[in-house]
Amino acid sequence: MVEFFLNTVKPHFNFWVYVILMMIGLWSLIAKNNLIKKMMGLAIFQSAIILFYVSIGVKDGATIPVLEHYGDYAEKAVPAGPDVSATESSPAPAASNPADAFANPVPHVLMLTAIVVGVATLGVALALCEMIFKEFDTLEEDELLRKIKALHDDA
Amino acid sequence: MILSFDIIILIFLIVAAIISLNVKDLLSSAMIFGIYGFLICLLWAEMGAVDVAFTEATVGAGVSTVLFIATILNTRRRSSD
Amino acid sequence: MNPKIFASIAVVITGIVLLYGIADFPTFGDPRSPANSGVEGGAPSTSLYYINESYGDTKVPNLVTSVLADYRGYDTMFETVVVFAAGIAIFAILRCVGKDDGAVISAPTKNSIDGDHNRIIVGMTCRIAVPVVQIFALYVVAHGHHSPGGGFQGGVMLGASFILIALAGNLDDALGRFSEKSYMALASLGILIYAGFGVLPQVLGKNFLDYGVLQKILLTDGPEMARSHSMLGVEIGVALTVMSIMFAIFANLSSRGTLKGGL
Amino acid sequence: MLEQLPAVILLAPLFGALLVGLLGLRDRRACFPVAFASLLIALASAIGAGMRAFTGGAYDYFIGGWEEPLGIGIVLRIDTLNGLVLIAIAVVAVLALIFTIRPSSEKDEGKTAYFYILFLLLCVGLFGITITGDAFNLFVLVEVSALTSYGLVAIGSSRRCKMAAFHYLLMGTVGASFYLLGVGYLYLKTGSLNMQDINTILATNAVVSESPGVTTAFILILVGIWIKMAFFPLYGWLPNAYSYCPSGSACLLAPLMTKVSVYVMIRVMLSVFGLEWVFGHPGWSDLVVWLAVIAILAGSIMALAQREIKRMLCYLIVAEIGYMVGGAWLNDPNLWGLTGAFYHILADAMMTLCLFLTAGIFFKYKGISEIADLDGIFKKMPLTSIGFVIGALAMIGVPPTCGFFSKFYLIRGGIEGGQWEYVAALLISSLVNAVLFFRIFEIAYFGKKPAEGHDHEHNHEHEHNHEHEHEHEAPAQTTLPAREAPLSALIPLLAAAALILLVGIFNGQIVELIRVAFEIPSTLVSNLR
Repeated sequence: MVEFFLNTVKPHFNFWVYVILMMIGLWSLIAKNNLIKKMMGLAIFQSAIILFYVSIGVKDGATIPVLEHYGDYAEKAVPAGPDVSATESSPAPAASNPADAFANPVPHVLMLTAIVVGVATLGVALALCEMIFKEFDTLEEDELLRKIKALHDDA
Repeated sequence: MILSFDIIILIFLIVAAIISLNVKDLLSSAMIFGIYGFLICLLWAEMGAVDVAFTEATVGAGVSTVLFIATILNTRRRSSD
Repeated sequence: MNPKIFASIAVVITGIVLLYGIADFPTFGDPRSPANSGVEGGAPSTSLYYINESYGDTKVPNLVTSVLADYRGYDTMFETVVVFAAGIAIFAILRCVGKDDGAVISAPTKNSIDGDHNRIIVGMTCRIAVPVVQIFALYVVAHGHHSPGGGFQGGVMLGASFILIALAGNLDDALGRFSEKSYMALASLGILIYAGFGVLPQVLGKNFLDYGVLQKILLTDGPEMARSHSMLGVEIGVALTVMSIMFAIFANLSSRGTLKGGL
Repeated sequence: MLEQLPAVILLAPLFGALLVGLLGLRDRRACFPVAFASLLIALASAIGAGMRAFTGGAYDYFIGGWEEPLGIGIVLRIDTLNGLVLIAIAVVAVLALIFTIRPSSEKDEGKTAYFYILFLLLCVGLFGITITGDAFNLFVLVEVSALTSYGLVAIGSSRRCKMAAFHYLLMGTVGASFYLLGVGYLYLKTGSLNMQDINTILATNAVVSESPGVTTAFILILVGIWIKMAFFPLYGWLPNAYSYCPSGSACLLAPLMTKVSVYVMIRVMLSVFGLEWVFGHPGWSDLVVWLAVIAILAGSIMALAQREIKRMLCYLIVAEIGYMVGGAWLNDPNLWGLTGAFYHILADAMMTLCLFLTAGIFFKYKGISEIADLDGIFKKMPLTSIGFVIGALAMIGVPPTCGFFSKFYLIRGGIEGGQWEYVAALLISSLVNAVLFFRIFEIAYFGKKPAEGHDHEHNHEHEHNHEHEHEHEAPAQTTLPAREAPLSALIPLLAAAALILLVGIFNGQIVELIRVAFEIPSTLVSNLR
């Protein structure tokens, strides 16, 4: 058990947690009865995906992707450009690759977008919840389906 | 990135997620969801994604929670699950 | 079928598929992983390119800002459009002009514990806090080049300051400062600014969002500074849209689309 | 200036939407002209951009001028395939827009402007999805189109459309999230987001292309797109969302949303993973074709059971999606299945537009939503009926229409690929469509048998009107004298009918254009076998 944890889970701990969070979100998305609870499940589901992406970009011992936080790297980096791409293709990369000092910025950029998309979706969903409550006076899915079915039978 | 810090926050995250989904009072649930948002914001900061952390703090923990509360106050506070 | 059983089945299947994919992931935090330094056979790693070259290209030390607003500016423009579309969708769903649905919507009675004294304290605190929040938000927008922050974060904070007014006082106060007409106009204006910075280079004969050519208009020394300044302009556009829409979403949700009373 | 056209396609409706936001809220009469003008510009530039690809081959448009190294910026890629889809989207959008020219609602003034803004932004999203060459950018644009379509479904004031929109939102968000996750897995394994770059890596680097992570990525992306397009087990949201939303929205959503998702699936199979990789996994093709067979049969059978016109058409869409997914996965040596599936995207967009326009006209001007009430409509509305008959014949697959040719190519693919169950399902489904539509023709032409009882019918209509009291578009009185629909409804309908015939007659040229894009992969697949 401990060995399994150390060998399999620990090197990918973030990824395991993302799967767990995502499953919590997906389960409550399907199984919860209250529409607002469903939306919380959806929000957790989306944050799990963000956790996955951000975990991709992490580098051991790296700092945040803002150049000034690394002394005068910004000035040094420009001439060092061609050398870096040369070391990248070699089989044993030099430990002193200056790019290793910064986390990968790409997942961060992508996830900024995803977070904003998430909150936009949440807003639309909550607006729909309010309208559904106004029409049917409940937010429990089973009651809603019953009332809609009654509406259908009337027609 | 500090691995022990990372593991502790992630475990707290799972706990916060489960609690917020299982509290029957939706207002409390929304508040715990806010806690979840701040924990995840802490996690991003710890993983070096400061911009994501900043956005999460304003959007995820701030505005989302306010929107949830606005909706819950306009609908019903109790839920069946 | 019972949704709980169905949910469990769906969750187990998805979980197995996801864990199957995890098995051969690179170790967490490995700087040599494909995402962080590319793989053989493909183009050179974009991540390394951004870290090594973006300061030379744009003179913006915050890599996230330069990638967000310049290299992947097209994404960011549509992200702003997503926010705008969400706002419009919410208005379309909730907004009811002049139709007073008295039966359902009644101005919620104020809590009995929330007496006048508390309102004075909250109101005064708010009065002090809001300008500070707004100044900080503007700083976040403007300083996004050098530190974490940028249009989204600043825009959400500006929106939050108006939400704070609405929460502490009432919605009419906040709407008096930021009316429906002005938030619609500002939201459109924000995207117009962003898309405008994209179209101007087209007029000057380059591709969409190619800020470098704007040095002729912005009178900067070299295309790098033109890119840097254009990014600031773009961030301001994003901030305007996000601010207006965030406040508008709250205003509509809290008053069920009547824009009266509020919480 | 011509090389700027790919960006103009997106920018025209975007600026149109902003202009409607600024002007239309003050004066709703400004909405339609602005929207119409911007969509016409988009149509013209789509044709321009498409023609350039048809004559000169595929080309790239680098946003921001970031060309080197590949993938640092976002690239728009236009080839013959998306040239065709672009033109189809623009044509459908323009025709659907003309149909909305007379909003019958007198109340809720602001909603007209919101409707047009959402309409235009949806077009922006669909155009963007079609031409983007970046896997993550596709997600953002999918969300643009998704959020606007939730708004368009929920904008009606019928009681049930809100719940339908909520389910649509849940399913749509889960689908988009799965897609995003799949792109994340791909990014983790390849370090790239550019479709072309990913394709090169998967083709050249065997270590990456055979890893479980890439397989998982493909499964996640595929499941995400299937949810978006309402493929068989995941179709639950579609019938409610499309049948309870206002007719104006339905005419735009039904022909385009699912078809663009099918296009995305073909794009992912073709340009991201590559056909060689996809069909290199034994068993996948058979599995998906069987799923498609079930989708076709289930969709057809459920369509038979419906009483309402719109719901029947929705289940037919489910069956048509089965055609396209199955066709794309046939894996026949000459790729006739994939060709047929792609041709069917265009054909089905026109057919669905035509039929939903008819359903919209019947509902909007006659207050009819049930098949049984169509009673003698051919005499009352002869021109509408012509459009309806052409759409129905195309759906059945009668020769000069495009429906026949797409089925011809699909069946050819099925026979050459040896997937007989798919051929059988196609034929059964055509038969079911024939039964369905000839039943409607009979009611509409001869009227109902007197034995059915007039009382019952009147009762029915009465209740029916009562139910739709809350609808955004109040249906006209059912007792109106025999009167043809106005020109604003007839023009798009007859244009759609003409397009069905044109796409059918010029099928040879269109198929040639489609196969230009498949040329290289088709040799690879035939070598494999």
